[in-house]
Amino acid sequence: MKKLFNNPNDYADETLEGMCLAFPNHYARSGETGRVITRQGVGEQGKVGIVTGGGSGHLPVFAGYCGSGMIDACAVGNVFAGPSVADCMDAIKAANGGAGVLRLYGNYGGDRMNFDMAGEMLELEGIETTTVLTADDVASAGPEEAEKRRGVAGMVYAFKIAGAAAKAGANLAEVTAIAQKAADSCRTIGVALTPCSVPEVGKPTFEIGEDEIEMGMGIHGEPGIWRGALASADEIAQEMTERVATELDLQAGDRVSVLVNSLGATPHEELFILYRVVARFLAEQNVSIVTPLVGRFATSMEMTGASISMFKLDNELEGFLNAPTDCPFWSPA
Amino acid sequence: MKKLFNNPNDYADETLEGMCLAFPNHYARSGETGRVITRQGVGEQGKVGIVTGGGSGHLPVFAGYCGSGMIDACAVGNVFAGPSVADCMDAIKAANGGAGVLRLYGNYGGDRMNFDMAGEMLELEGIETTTVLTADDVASAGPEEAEKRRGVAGMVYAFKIAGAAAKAGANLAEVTAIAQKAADSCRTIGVALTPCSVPEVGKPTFEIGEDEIEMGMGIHGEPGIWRGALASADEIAQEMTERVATELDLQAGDRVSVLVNSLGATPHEELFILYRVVARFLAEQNVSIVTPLVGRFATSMEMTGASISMFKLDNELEGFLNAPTDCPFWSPA
Amino acid sequence: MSYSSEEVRVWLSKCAARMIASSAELNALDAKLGDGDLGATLEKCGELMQVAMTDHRDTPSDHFKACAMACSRASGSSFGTLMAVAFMTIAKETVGRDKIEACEVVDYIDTVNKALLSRGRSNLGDKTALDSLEAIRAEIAARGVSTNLHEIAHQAAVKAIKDFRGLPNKIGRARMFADKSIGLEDPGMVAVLRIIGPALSE
Amino acid sequence: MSYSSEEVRVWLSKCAARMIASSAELNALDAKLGDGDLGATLEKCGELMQVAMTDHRDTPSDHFKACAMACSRASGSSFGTLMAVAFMTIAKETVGRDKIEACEVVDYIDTVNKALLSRGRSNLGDKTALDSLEAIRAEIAARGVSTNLHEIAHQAAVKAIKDFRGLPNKIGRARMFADKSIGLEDPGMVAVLRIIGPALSE
Ligand SMILES: Nc1ncnc2c1ncn2[C@@H]1O[C@H](COP(=O)(O)OP(=O)(O)O)[C@@H](O)[C@H]1O
Ligand SMILES: Nc1ncnc2c1ncn2[C@@H]1O[C@H](COP(=O)(O)OP(=O)(O)O)[C@@H](O)[C@H]1O
Ligand SMILES: [Mg+2]
Ligand SMILES: [Mg+2]
Ligand SMILES: [Mg+2]
Ligand SMILES: [Mg+2]
Repeated sequence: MKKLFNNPNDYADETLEGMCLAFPNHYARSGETGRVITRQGVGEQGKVGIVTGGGSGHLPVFAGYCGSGMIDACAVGNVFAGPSVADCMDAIKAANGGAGVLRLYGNYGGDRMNFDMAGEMLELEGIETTTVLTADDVASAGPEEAEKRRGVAGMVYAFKIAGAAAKAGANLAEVTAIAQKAADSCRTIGVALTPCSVPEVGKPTFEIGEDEIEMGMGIHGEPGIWRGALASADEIAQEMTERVATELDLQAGDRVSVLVNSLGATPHEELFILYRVVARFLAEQNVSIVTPLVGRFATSMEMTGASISMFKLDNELEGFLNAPTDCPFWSPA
Repeated sequence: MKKLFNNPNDYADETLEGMCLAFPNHYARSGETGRVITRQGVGEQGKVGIVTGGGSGHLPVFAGYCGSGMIDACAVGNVFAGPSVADCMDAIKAANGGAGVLRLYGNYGGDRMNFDMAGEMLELEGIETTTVLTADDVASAGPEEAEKRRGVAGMVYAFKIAGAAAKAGANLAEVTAIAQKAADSCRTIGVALTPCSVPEVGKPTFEIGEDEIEMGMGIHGEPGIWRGALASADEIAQEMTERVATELDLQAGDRVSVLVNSLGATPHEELFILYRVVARFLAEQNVSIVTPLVGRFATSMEMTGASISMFKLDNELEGFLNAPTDCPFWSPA
Repeated sequence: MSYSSEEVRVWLSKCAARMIASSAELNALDAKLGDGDLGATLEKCGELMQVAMTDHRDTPSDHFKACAMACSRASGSSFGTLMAVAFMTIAKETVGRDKIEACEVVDYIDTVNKALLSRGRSNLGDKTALDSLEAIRAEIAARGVSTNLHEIAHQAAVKAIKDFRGLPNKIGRARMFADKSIGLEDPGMVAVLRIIGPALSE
Repeated sequence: MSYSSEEVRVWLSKCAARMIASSAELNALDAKLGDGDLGATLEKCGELMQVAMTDHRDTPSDHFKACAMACSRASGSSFGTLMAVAFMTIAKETVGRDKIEACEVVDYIDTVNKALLSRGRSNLGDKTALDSLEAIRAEIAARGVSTNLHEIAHQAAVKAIKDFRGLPNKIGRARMFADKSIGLEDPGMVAVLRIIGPALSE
């Protein structure tokens, strides 16, 4: 494991410390443990709050997406581990401006358990909460079991849409509904080439042959659809594009945003090589691409690989997608 | 070599193709070979043009920094290879708006030879050109031989400053002078943990032991100052910070921008861990950090490692650093 | 037979000590099928519980609630949350009473397990800590409450691990490696056994 | 003795063919000390030069200029640029004349080499292609212009490689590995020999 850190147990905390030192006008640590990140101006009275949370090791997901017009507060776990119930509670409390709080996070059993319990405990304190789970990873279960799917890179669309809606003054039911629409409008698939190492564990999260890739692998190394020989970028991108597009039932004239995301080590050069294939595929179907995102949005530290997401837009979603935000990580590339 | 590409010889071209497909409102391919990237609105009459160039494999450097208020045109070589003389000429011609063109690029022998020759040939056509070389890598030669130093991540400051000055209406001499001031005000050092592979070559650019790092290695794997055991992030960052700061002769009350840059695979988490050390060091000296940049600004594809740059500001530089630009890659994180 | 608030406090304190002591073993077990943090989670829960159990409180419910809070702070991993839910559930069940009756234990376990199944969206038979709890409940129910409650629980927990070893994990991280999990002990089931502590004869 | 525009065209065409033919060998040599692209660079230069040399032009200068353009398009690597500079320099030197005198060759090589030293910011003795050029110039100057100009150049290029093998590279990528370069042939020096072509006796 060749990584730059100090004590493995401090990896998550020192990451947050540095992030808040670098961007003190955007992020602050809060909560009893310092494991809650809040945006500048969090807890605005009358605005619906949005919280998310999950493990460390996926920056900008999750904490990086705190910002005006994005997430209000984020509960942060250790690398690839969920946040504690207490941190989830602290995040919800911080985000609360009296208009209720949406819990918006990826569909992972542990996170769900913790956010659910945190929400229940806070309902006793009179904070109204709702939940939207992102579950965009088409490789993690069939469409008939879509509720079992994991949330991966596509969650950033839900963050952006819900955050913009809340900023625009929507109430809790409205923010929840549009967040759910955003979650439902997005599909993603990933491909992994090499693993990363969790500092506390000290060895790679999975083993894979020198010429092998795994199609559909999850951002913590969860098993995918197939393992096989490394093929050309165009072949890989073609399969990914088709798997993602099929489920969105795209029609000529539709508008989508495309997210080509690096899992970490895969460079921008290669994301652009993949992007060509997606662009060509959609152009052939007369589907237009709006606001593409190409870069590192949801990573697994130094994992090599990429994911492709499509986000089907309507006027409402497109408006919120392009609404301004001051999040340091919200950039198209 | 586990990378996502097709024919190795198409790596650079397909990268540019994808980049221009993804951001057609920002980038266009031009020149006889398509190896020149221009920004939207390039060749604006009366504005001083700024060109850069260098090898592929360093995104966002070089082509990614085309944009209004940044670079006008960029000549792109193969991975880790310089652009051809003809492409340099095409870039200069594209950037020319009649007010002269600044050639602003990293101090590498081959690139210098090609840009010099391109400039000479175009002077016959009546295009006035000047040159500023960035040479911020303190590891590549001693301060007494500063003109031999390589240009690394710090060049993005020079791009930003010169681009903002040209946009503000400065003439060629003024743009050249402030670009030189920017180049002179910046120092960088890198550390490498693992190599990357050039697609055309197919094997890692250098060999390094499983627990070894190389302090001061260049972005193409050029030899650094020492090789030794991987130490803690804080120790490594402390040495890097000291090496960089020493040369800038910082005084209490000074203002600097800090760039903590990933060479590719090193994740944002670890950049923030490094950032803590730089922030602490500068705080102790009563030097304040303005507009920090933490992310991937000058990479070597999937190389693991990071660089730390400091950019000493005065009012003029700070104003230009914070001037608006529409470059998709210009983002603080 | 009944347990006073003080007896409950001492018992919880001992559980906490056992949680800390079994850390290495449980990390190793969890590393085979999950993320290898179960021991660390129990250790953190145990430490916070020990601190919480230095205070004397009026009712067993107050102690359980303090343990729930401790576990909800300890970790984001599943087992910590399951413990927090368990303690919170029993705290609610026993609220306002100054002692707990031994004959109610079977019902408490049942209520706790139902809460955990619902919170974790799992089923009995998924090969989790909850199968151990259910085995303990069933054994006590069958043999009746007696002074050797601890022995009965211990034997049931041992037997549950044996009964489930040959089955696949159906929930949690281990589900990802369902095939690999056949023949391995579920780390959470072993955790239950360790929390109970060794048989008196051991 | 003099060379007509047509003779120059045919000679440049043959040089181009030899550049293409030596691609693999030069890539391999450059891989030891540099980035392994010298052969690819010469191949691309050769291909573009061959295309350019299918046109008949009035003066040698026009042909040299076309080769300069071809090489400036071929590659961003050093050798392509050095060739472009060399051709452009000689094109300027000979502009407006319909033939080149053999007795002027020594001066042309000198002028070209000075231009290359200045463009590449290198020195004689740095162990580069320019040391080969200088050796050729010196040998022709010493032995006088004769019909066996090609033989003289060939022998000088062979000897230069031998003379410099034991010295370190002092410029270009190979400078990074100065120690390693001792005992190895400089790829650019070998390229010069290949462009000249085999001795008539070979
Ligand atoms: N959804 C669930 N329902 C019931 N028990 C579960 C559930 N998930 C995990 N467990 C139990 O918890 C144990 C693992 O705990 P822990 O290591 O804390 O989980 P993780 O690190 O995967 O979040 C498993 O062996 C299993 O007994
Ligand atoms: N600055 C220079 N001056 C003179 N000759 C040079 C210079 N740099 C390189 N060379 C010559 O060019 C050869 C390498 O050419 P090439 O492979 O095209 O360079 P690179 O790929 O490093 O840009 C060297 O062997 C040397 O003979
Ligand atoms: Mg675990
Ligand atoms: Mg865990
Ligand atoms: Mg070379
Ligand atoms: Mg080269």
